[in-house]
Amino acid sequence: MKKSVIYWLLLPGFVFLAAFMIIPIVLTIGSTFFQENSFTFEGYMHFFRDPYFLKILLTTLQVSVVTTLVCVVLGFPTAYYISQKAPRRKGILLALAIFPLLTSPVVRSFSWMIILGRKGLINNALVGLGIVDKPLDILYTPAAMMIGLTHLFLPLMIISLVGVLENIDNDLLKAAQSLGASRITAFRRVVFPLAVPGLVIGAVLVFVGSLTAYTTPALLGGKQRVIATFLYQNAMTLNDWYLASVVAAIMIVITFVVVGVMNKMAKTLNPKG
Amino acid sequence: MREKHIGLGLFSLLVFIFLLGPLLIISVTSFEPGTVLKFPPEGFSLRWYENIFNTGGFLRTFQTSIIISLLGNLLALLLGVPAAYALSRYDFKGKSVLNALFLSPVLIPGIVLGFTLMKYLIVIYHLPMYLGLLIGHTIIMLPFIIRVIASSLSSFDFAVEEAALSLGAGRVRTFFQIVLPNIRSGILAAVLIAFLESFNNVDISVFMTGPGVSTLPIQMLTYVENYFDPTIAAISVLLMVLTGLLMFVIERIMGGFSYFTKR
Amino acid sequence: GCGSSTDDATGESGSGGKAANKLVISTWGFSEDFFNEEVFGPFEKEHNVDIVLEVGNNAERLNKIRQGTSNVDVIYLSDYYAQQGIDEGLFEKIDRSKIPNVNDIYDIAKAPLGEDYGPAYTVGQLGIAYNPDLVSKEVTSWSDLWDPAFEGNLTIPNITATAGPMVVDAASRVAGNDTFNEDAAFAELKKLSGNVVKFYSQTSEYVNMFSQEEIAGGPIMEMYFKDLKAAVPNAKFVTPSEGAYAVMNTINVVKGSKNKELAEEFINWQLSQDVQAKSAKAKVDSPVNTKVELTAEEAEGVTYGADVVEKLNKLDMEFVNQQAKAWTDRWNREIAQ
Amino acid sequence: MALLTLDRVSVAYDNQTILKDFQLELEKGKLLSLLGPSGCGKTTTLRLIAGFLEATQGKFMFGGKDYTKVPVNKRNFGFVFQSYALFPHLSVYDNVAFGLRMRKVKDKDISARVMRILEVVNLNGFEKRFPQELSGGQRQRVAIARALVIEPDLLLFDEPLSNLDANLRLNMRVEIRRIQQELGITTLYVSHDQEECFSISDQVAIMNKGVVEQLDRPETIFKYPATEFVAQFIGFHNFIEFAERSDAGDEISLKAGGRLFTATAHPGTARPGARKGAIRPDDLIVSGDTSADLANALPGIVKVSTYLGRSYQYVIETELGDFTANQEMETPYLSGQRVSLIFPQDKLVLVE
Amino acid sequence: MALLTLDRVSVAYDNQTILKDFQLELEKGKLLSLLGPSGCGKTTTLRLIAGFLEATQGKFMFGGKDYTKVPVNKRNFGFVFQSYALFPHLSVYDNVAFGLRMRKVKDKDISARVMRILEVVNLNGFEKRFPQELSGGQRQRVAIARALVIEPDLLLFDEPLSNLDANLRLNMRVEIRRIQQELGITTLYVSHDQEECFSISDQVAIMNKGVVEQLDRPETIFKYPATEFVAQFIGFHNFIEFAERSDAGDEISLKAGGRLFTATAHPGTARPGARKGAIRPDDLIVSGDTSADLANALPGIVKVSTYLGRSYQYVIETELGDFTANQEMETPYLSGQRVSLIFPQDKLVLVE
Ligand SMILES: Nc1ncnc2c1ncn2[C@@H]1O[C@H](COP(=O)(O)OP(=O)(O)OP(=O)(O)O)[C@@H](O)[C@H]1O
Ligand SMILES: Nc1ncnc2c1ncn2[C@@H]1O[C@H](COP(=O)(O)OP(=O)(O)OP(=O)(O)O)[C@@H](O)[C@H]1O
Ligand SMILES: [Mg+2]
Ligand SMILES: [Mg+2]
Repeated sequence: MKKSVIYWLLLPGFVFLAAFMIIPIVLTIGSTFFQENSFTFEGYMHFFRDPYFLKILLTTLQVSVVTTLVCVVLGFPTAYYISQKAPRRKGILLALAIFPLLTSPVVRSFSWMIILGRKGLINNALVGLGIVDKPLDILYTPAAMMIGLTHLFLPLMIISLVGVLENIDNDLLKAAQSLGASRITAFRRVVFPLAVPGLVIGAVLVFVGSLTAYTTPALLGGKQRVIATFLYQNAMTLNDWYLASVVAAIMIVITFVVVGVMNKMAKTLNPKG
Repeated sequence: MREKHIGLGLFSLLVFIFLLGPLLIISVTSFEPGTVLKFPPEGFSLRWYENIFNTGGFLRTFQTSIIISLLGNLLALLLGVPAAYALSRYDFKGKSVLNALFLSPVLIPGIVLGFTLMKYLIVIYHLPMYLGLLIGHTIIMLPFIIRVIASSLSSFDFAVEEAALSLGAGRVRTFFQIVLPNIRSGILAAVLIAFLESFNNVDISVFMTGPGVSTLPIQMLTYVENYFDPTIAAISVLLMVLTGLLMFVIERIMGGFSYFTKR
Repeated sequence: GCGSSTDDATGESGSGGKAANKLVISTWGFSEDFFNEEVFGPFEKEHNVDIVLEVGNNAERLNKIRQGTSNVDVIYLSDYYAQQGIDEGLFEKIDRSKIPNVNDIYDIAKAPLGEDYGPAYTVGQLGIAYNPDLVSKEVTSWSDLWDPAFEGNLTIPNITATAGPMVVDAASRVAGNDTFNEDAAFAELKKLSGNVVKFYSQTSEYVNMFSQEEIAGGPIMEMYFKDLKAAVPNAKFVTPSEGAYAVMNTINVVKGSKNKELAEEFINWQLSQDVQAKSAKAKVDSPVNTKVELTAEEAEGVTYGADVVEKLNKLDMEFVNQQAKAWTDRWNREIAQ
Repeated sequence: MALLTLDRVSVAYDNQTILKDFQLELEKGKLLSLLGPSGCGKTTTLRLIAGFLEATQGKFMFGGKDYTKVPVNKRNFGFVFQSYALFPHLSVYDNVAFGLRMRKVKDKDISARVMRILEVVNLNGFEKRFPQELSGGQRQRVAIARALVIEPDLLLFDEPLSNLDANLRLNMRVEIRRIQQELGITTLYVSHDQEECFSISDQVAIMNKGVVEQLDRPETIFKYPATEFVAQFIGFHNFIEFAERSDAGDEISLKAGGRLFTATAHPGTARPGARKGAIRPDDLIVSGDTSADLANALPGIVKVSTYLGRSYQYVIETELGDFTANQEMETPYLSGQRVSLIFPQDKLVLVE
Repeated sequence: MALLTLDRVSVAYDNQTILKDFQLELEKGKLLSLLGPSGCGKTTTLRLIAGFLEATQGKFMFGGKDYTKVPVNKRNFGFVFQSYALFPHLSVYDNVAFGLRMRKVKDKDISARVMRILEVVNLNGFEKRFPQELSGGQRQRVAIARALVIEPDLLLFDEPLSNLDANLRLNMRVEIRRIQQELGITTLYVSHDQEECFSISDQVAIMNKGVVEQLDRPETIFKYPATEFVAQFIGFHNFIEFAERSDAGDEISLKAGGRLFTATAHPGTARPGARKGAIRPDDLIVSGDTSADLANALPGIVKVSTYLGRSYQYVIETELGDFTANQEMETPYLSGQRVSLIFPQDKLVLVE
């Protein structure tokens, strides 16, 4: 196999992305460092000196991280369960898992209102059972936001994980068990590390999705602001694309850092992944 | 050993209830006869389903969405599959950089990507709107195609590929007849994720639509800015039914979801 | 037909094409059927022209005009966004002599953003809707929103929504200022924040919350009241004693339009008694044409009558636009926490 | 009482029954080999015992307890997989250490034990490699080390040495046997290599189509196969269907094609009805002496002659069919040569 | 001239050199076996020839043409993989038919040829199965059928029979040899089974650490290993370091520990400097007769005695070290018994 062939395989995709995305984005982000033709960090300093902005940034990161973790915790066992099913069942379950992606955010938020609202199913049940005497405020809190985001992104996590899990040789799990690992330990020590490549993809999708999501936090999140709110306000209402690009650049850097850290962690779990 | 699965099964059941419960509510409310979403509904009516077909925009934009998603998917496969293959099969200089590059469209906030694409593709490169929309959607599909396929290739036994080569099949042929069928599940998953990602996309489409060119999500968004009736719920239900049918067809025609089986 | 033609709509940017018999109209896309049948259709027939639609919300459509990515001739925008377009020089100056129907409309609608630019083709009002079953008090004034009766029960529009700045103005009035006082307004809003469950960005959110009784009420445009009533038959809409706010949608000709005269013709058509009456009766838009007569039943949910319309408070959109950034920032920091 | 008992166990994949009313007993500290043709169910039996498969019926007893439902990880059985099943994400060291870590052995002791066992399997210096970077044989040795290091209650081997070269195989099997005996680990061993099975086993079970055809001490099986299948399987490639049989004391007289043969009546061969004679190619003597009256002899013509390293192999055509014989000699017989086949009386056995 | 020539080829994984200045020649129609310990580079050599690996230096000539850069699929070589490498998505039939389809053979002919070859490997009735539904041995037979059916210019086998049971292995190797000779297919064969190699090869190359130590006809290697490594590898497990050597005509006189030995000077053993004697366990005679003056004899004590099926294996302690001897007998010697070890003069060879 000639080395040059490798590059020919990569070239079309590379040229396409470079021409239509990389160059435009680099130019757009690059322009945030120039105001009136001189190089400046002004746009960025403005944000990082502002404790208010930093607090929102932190809140957003928290929400994204928690959502990602929740998706891992919910998605991993489910994906594993799906991957162990006979082919036919597997297909049906995967199909069911992706249905949430097909619903409009607005109707979805309406259904969450039905479930989480003060007169919603959960509160009715809680009050009815006498567990609480006043309906809980769940809707329009950060928790609701995370529930909505989890509902939105969990399918991506599940699909990514099923993709790797179904290719893990069952004998490995058996080998681990025969060496004394309980099902859980075998899972943790063997299946989990081997699933890391899929986990990383899933986690990146969920994290980035949560970080940049606008509609779901806006609809379910009550008064809580997230960083995407600023981006949208600046871009769409205030027509300030300079600031929008600054916020975007900050978000991009954060994602790259987080993805980098995740890859690092993945490497220690599965050096051969 | 069966019993051990029960805990896992129960857990998965709860997750599925979490995922599908809201959809059930949506489905139920879509039959509401009144003009406002209600739960529980006050009766049964199909009027909002009729409304989908009577409101010209939905069918037209649905068609556009499907075409764009399919064409974009095809384009992304053409660009992405060779790249995914190269990235997972070979070690070479600059691999990690390229890996990051191909993932990057996911890492950029959608609205910024959308705006930038509009500025460059339409304003500077003077591409027709429809083409711009197609390119934009291809860009956002590419990382899904590449990453998902690459990760399923990473567990592929390449000795099998060598066996085919030694039996006289050319590289291209080997790829299509031997490698591809064995990563079907990966390809299908990739195509599915990419399709949904594109089909649901708002951020890019918002900027790449124009007079006469619009996508279903944009149309739906426009609709809910002005109406509160259960039409959107009805559309969601129809989309789910359609997906269900599609799955069923895949199941029947292509011999089932053996596509998702190991090896 | 109009709007439904996807053909050649793609290749239009930059090139003139068959501009002579095509009119591109940018609008929100609601009541598309009504517009196609009663507004666009007859106009197409009469002037032998194809109308192509671009739909979307104000911000998106204005953005595209800014970038010049679509060859729009006529654009419907709310006054807030129209003002932005004017400030950025995106619109043609109109020749009012070509739009004789402008003389038949309410004064407030004739030139809301200056003589050179388009008229408002509809004027609605922003008042308060509430659910009497949940609010013990009878609501008559903006200040009632601050009442404990609305505690944890209230929604108000987000600052970025069209009605956002109106609530800021109302707050200033509630604080007792005759002229707008920003600090007082925000101080007052901060107090209101305790009552607020949620700031809404889309009316659909309001309607959903209202129907699920997550909220008891809040400021909303009268045009949407019929939807609230459908969900909560007891719902009430009031014009606050300090005055409701005028919500105006304008219609303008986009700079560079090759069909300026046809566009003005269209604006004239949109203001005509015929169209205005039909859209009022279909409860699509509140009329501005003074010749339109409605029965009481027809007028329900429609902002109708010179007495009502002329009393509406009207914001200075140029001022609002200048302040938008600062207000948004303050709102985010002080109110929305 | 036996440590391990499989009591009329059946196993099926989908609807295909692989094991049917399978019986097996194994005593503590003993090594039993399963030997049988490809696809006969050896691996299936091992997997059943390990707990990877569930029986559709029957019972598996171990140490007096019903193990049928005991989960895999509570069985403390070591398993060496035919396909290695090494953990791809762990180094050789970590692969071997895995079982010890599960047993919460101290890091220091782990290190010592892992290094010792790696020495045993001849893999020192490979600790840091990953499975993908090893040759087939090296991988298998890691798998063996991984199972041995935990000193399990029962060791299960699925063709552990099949990818090793002859020398290593020899060393490894001696080593496995040594460890097995030293620690008294009860062991079940599957292999295709008969010599391997015979040399290290206390007992050998010959399987055919999911059934044990014969279970005995290696010497007994080797000398006195009970059935034609077993005989064929362990190298009695020559068979004669005798028409008549009459037993007289130590000697059995037999008749085929008008010729008379005698066989010694060992305890094992005294199978009443059996009239099928079997003999190994190694035990058949090919003689150039074609004179008529040799005892237990049959005239024939050399059809094929092959060099086997140590000896030559002949296929010889006779009136009773073709026979295969191996013989050590300097200058071989040539194809077409007339020879006599001699059936030593004590090497001819009767099978069912 | 040789059909296949590897001319000072080197191969490296990452930075580790596996083959260094490797030389090999193979004539048309011949079968050459590569034999060597695990990890010595046998598979690597095959992969190089198949075209899966690129040499870092050196040349590979085939049929007079430089094949170094010819792509795999243009080589028309059959390859049987150690790990089977069956196409998981194709049925047994389609797996075997694949190569024929690539050659645009007519469907009817394909069917005939596939069915014939499946019969050869004893897999009729399995056409519709998928690889996952076969046992290890069955899979390997499919792999063999798949490579054979295309009648390639060169056949490459990587331990094709290692997962088969003894009988099938025997049949298959005879079958492989038959087909190979009938079709005159030049073949390179890797196996751990020495008997297998010796029985089917025209030539055997013994490899060690990426180098061919000896390339010869099987008989020659079997009887006259050239080096200690080869001797050890092919079963000369007993070595004596002689202090003195003197050649006289047919006989070589040797001295070790004060004792005199003689060895026959076969052409192969006449290696001038060599003073290391080697003998197989099978060739050493263990005698109960401990009288002093036996020729070529050494007194010793039985340390270990193991049953091997056919024979007993003894480890015997002597003043010149431990020796291993195999002997067929009814009642074995016991541990501790005093015996004599006799080194037959014509079985003792000298190696470097
Ligand atoms: N997953 C499976 N599905 C269906 N049939 C199977 C499966 N696994 C094995 N079999 C069948 O069960 C039978 C016994 O298989 P098993 O693996 O126990 O054989 P084995 O004796 O170990 O053979 P080998 O020596 O070739 O490894 C075979 O005929 C095989 O085809
Ligand atoms: N992909 C690889 N990366 C690094 N080293 C490798 C790789 N493949 C093989 N090796 C090393 O190369 C050497 C030769 O391997 P090869 O597979 O040729 O051995 P082999 O003679 O076929 O052994 P076996 O009989 O065990 O199959 C071994 O030491 C092995 O560890
Ligand atoms: Mg097996
Ligand atoms: Mg090898």
